[in-house]
Amino acid sequence: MSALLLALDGLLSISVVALAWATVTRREPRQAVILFIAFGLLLALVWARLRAPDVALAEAAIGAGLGGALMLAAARRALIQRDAAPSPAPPEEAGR
Amino acid sequence: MIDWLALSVALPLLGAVATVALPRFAVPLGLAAALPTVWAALMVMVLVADQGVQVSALGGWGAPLGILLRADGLAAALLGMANLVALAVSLYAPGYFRGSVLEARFWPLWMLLWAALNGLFLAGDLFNLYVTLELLGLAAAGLGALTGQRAAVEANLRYLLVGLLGSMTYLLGVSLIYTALGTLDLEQAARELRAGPVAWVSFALMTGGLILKSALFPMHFWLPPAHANAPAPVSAALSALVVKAAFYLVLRLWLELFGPVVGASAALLLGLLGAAAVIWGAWRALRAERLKLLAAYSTVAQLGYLFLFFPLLAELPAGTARTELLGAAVLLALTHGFAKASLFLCAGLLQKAAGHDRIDELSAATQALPVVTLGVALAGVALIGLPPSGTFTAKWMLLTAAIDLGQWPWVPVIMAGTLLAAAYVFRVLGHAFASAPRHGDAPPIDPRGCPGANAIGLALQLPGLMLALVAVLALGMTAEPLWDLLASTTDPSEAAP
Amino acid sequence: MKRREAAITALVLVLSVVLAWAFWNAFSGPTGDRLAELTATRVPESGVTNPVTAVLLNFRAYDTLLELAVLLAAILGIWAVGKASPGFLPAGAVLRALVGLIVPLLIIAGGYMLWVGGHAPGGAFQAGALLGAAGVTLRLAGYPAAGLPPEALLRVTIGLGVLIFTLCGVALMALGYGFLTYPLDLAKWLILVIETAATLSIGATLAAAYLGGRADPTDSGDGVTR
Amino acid sequence: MILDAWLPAAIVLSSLLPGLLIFLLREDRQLLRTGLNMLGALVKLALVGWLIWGVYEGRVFESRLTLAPGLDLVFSADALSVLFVTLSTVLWLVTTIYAIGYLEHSPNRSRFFGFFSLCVSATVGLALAGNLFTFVVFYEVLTLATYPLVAHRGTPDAIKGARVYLAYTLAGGTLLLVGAAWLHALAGPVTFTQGGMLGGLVDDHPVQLTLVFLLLLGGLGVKAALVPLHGWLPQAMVAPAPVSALLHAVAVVKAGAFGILRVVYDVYGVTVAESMGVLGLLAVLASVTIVYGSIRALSQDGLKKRLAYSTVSQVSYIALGASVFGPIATIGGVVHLVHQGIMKITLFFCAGNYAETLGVDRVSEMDGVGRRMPLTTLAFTAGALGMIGVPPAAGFVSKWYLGLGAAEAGSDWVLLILVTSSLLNAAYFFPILFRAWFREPPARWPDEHIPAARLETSAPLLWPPVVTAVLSLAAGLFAASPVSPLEWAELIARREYGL
Amino acid sequence: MTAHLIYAAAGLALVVLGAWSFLVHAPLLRKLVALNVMGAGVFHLLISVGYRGLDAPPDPVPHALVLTGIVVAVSATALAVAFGQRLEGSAGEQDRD
Repeated sequence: MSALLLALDGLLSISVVALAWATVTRREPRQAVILFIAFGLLLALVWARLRAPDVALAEAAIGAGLGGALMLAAARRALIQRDAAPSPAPPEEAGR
Repeated sequence: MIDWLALSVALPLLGAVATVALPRFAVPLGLAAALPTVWAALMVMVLVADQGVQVSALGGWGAPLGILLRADGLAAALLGMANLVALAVSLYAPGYFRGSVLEARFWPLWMLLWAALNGLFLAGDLFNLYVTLELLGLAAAGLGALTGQRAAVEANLRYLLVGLLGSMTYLLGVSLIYTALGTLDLEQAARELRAGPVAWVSFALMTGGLILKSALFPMHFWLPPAHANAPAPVSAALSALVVKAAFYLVLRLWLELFGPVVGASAALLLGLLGAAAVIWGAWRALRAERLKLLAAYSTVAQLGYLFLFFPLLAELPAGTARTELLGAAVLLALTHGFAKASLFLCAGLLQKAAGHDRIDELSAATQALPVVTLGVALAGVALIGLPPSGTFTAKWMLLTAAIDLGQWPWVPVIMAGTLLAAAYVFRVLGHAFASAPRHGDAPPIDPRGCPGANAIGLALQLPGLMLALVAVLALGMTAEPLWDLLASTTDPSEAAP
Repeated sequence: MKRREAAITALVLVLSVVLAWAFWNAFSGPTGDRLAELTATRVPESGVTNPVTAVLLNFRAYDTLLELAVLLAAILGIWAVGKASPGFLPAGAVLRALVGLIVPLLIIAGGYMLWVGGHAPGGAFQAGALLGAAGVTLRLAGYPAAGLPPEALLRVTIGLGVLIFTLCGVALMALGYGFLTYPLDLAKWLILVIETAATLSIGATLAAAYLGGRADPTDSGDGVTR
Repeated sequence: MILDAWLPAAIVLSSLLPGLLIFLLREDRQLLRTGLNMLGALVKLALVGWLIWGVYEGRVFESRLTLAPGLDLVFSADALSVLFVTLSTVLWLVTTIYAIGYLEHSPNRSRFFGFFSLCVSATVGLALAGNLFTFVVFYEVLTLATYPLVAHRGTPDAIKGARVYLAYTLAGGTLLLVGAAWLHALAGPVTFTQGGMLGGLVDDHPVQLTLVFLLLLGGLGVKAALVPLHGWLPQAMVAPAPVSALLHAVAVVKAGAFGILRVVYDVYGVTVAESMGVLGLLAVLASVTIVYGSIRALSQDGLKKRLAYSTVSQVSYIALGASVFGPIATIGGVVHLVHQGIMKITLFFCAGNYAETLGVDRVSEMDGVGRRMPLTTLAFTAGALGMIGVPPAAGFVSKWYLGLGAAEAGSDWVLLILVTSSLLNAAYFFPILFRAWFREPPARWPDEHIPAARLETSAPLLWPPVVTAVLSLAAGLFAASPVSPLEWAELIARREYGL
Repeated sequence: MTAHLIYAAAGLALVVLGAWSFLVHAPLLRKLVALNVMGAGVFHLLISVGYRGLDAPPDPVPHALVLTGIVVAVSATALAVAFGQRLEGSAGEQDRD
């Protein structure tokens, strides 16, 4: 039982990290955000497993849900704008 | 029972809500909240001076279950400074924004920023500090981008992202502390933290995050554009208070939590970064073409000075000498707070009068507004560190300590920083004297060729001048009580024999 | 550029080792219980039985108050910078039909979440999030205001959480209990009142944040400081 | 007595407060501004009189303000500070009258007189400084207060001159600051003490203390215009004549020289300084400066520039006096602090008069000015002869004591310097005197502002140089009287050498 | 009992991934996603710190902290998105000075 649970924990952890990897390495913003939402939902599931249902609910609704929706909208806008303008818009250099 | 500590945070929060709800009455409501807030903060200062450290257990639970607000001498000193500067900004803002759509947008964010500052100075809980830091960062970014102009938004987006990275890093450090010690209370954590990987890594994480937020070299890149492109009252608050708050936290954490356990090499690193900041910031300020950009780079340099204190404090054993030097560090921070706020407020008026803030074309504006120019001059004296400003006293003590402890390399840094500061300040002030000559053939400059100047009343000029006077005279000549106030600073290494 | 990326990667790898080392030390320390037991023994004094709600709205209520202020700061910042622009694809007829079903459901679920938070998973944030989700749904279905109240009322709503929370705190202080110190017999109701206000604020703020743009009575779209 | 603790501070405030009030005045409130100026100057004079009387009575005056733990702002009065305070106070009064006459019709007068008062307050503050920290504070304030005066005219030249002035003096101030802080770190608060305050510390840190001496000398040498730190002084000549008087006679240059005296006598102590061997270096620097300044003065056609180089040379007599070990040389150096001040201010007043009245500002334009402006030229002649050291003028007394002291100390080469310098002095002053008295005046003056009426120029311009010329003659003629600067200098020397 | 260690390790991995992505990727959205992943990592770590096995009730304090953190993170994300949108909206527009 314990070993099985441990295997499950390991599997969950690996999938969370793998999903995160997929999220941060995806170049296309809209897909990245969709992956991020999926990642958030999976994380919520894991947190439920860790006996944190309050936080799991909040993550699903706020973190993945609304945060994802916000970024998704932004990604769509970026897409629309890029399609509208034939010349590529200057990249959003946010960092240095 | 009046809990002045809680009120210093609660009153500006109420002000924020009121100004959100009734934007048409933002100015009277904002001022109505500002005055009692300042009063509450000053009461905290008086209480600390009279009775020593003040603690308020919010919710009545006490640590570690609940959150404590704690005011010791260090907190009280910065709280007092921040609130006086905030008062000046609040009195200046209505005149500055008059007739602009920005007025209604400014006040709620400003009150939130104020609440965050007071909360941060008084916080005694590591996670609560994270929340106040985030409130500070978001309110500051919102204020910085108030005009909606592209350059401002761009700079503040960068500030926001860097700030987020900083606070996430900080939070990771807090998680580490909680994992190891099972408490979030600063004082309890300080009692239980031992030298070891947890202490070192949490120090690196928390201080690293805060360094991002306090714009210590080489993490300063976000500051100048963000501070230079904001409206003047906002720049004043950002440059004088917001980065100072992050520095305060580094100092506080180092004094209480990490100083005794992480060793001198970390402090040396902070000092080296500070030294680089002094030179680099001052050099860039000298090369700046715009007055507000100059002021912003000067902030980078002045923050550098503050970090020079760390390697010296680290080497001093707890006791009188260390408290005296700590007082010098705080004096420097306070003086810079007043002086930099004054400089930005005055720069805002020159910009209003001239329609721009290009330094080389400010002659007419500086001469049309002598009171403002006097403010710039006095603030400049404090920034250079000439007597009779508080900076001079602080620098004298910094120099003496550096020589006394044999840490010679800081001496040329301080000298070079001072001379560079003099160069950039007088680059501006020179224009106040360039005028129509009696002999010679320089083209005359007509002060009246500056139409914006007439619209600027004395009431708008006074807050900046007052702040400069505090920096130069009050903190220069009558700063001694500061050391009495700081005597009630929590310094666990001092309590332990 | 490649070199920089490699340097960062190396740095981050070092960082991960250091972090793992430190956390390993932290976990193997003596304080395995941390605040769990202490919290458990004090939850009965908090007026609610859900320990998370007890921490959020009683033990560490001040954090939560400031957190609501963060939310407020965010929406004010959003309003400061610009107008909303269409960030969605027009909804199809099916979605429009569904909205009539989903939105009331979300609101009812929100109300339930709020009520149940005192003793079971749930509370103001989850409830507020559901309200916000209702707003997002409306917006996606093509309702430009996303079901939000008009300007003046919206301004009151987004500040409501902070307002009620702070007023409770100050009033309790004035009555001699101390800031945010609830007397035991009132704790449950005070928490409910605060949570209700917070839920409304959170819902409205999240929806408004999704909407973006600016609630500005004097908006001219121009932010020049003159 | 409680008032004794306030007197030094009151002397500083007596010019500071009027100065601050003057800033607030509108340009056209001429009467009030003049009233405030004169009130401040007279009150200060009265207070200084009280101070002299008190010091003579042996009372101790000390005002103290604690700025930080271990950091006190101290004003106190000893014989040396009384000498300098008296000099600046008397000359300030005269200069203020002159400045009113000189500037009353130019723009920005409130600003000018405000900074003028600040400048004198700073000078008096550093004269009365009871410790090195206070000295440094007022030394820097003096820099700040003088900058606007040099820049006053606002021409590109003036701005440039002011910038050069600032660059030199602030760099010097930084050296001084580091030196002072270093000394503070070694010895604790550095209180000025007759005979020196280092005690046995020299044996512990001989190298460090030598370095500190060099830093202090570097800092003070800038204002004292020691070669090669003198570059600012000729550039600052763009300032109006009263400012030049202030720079050269009352405040700035004097502050540097006074500081050197303080450091040698009251910080290190002349015996200790001698034993460390740092006096020799000072002597060489001073000698080089004396000769170099005189040589450069020879080739200047601009009258004020020639006077400026003359200052470079003459002020170093003070440093030279400090550098030669022995009470007699000390007397010569200290008394020259006063003599050079009175003589040089006379010369600058006169130069200002020529420029203001006739538009004459070059030596080559001075043909016959003696006939057009006889009183001014008489005053100029008195000052020039004093500078050369013709007996019985004041300058002769200084040089006599310097030479005697050098002979006593066995430094014969100093005599050579003195003789060379005096010959050079003669070489650049006599041509001027010759032109002024014995050449025919031109048909038209370059730019005649003030026509010759009952007086050769306006009264506030005429009387100040006449008064100071008389003073300079009196200082020489009555050198032996008990109230002369010489007597006071002897008192100082006796105390410094513990005789 | 090692489950919490496994999850904590995953949390750290998320933090590191997020930080790395934030530093190497320039576009705003990718930075935002990275920050959110990093935040989620910290939160995940805290949740696993609170986890005390199947039999003991978990520590509610980290849960409350995470709840607060989630709301803060979403607020910051919303603000950053709005700023980014303002920049897009004016990409070609001349700026007023």
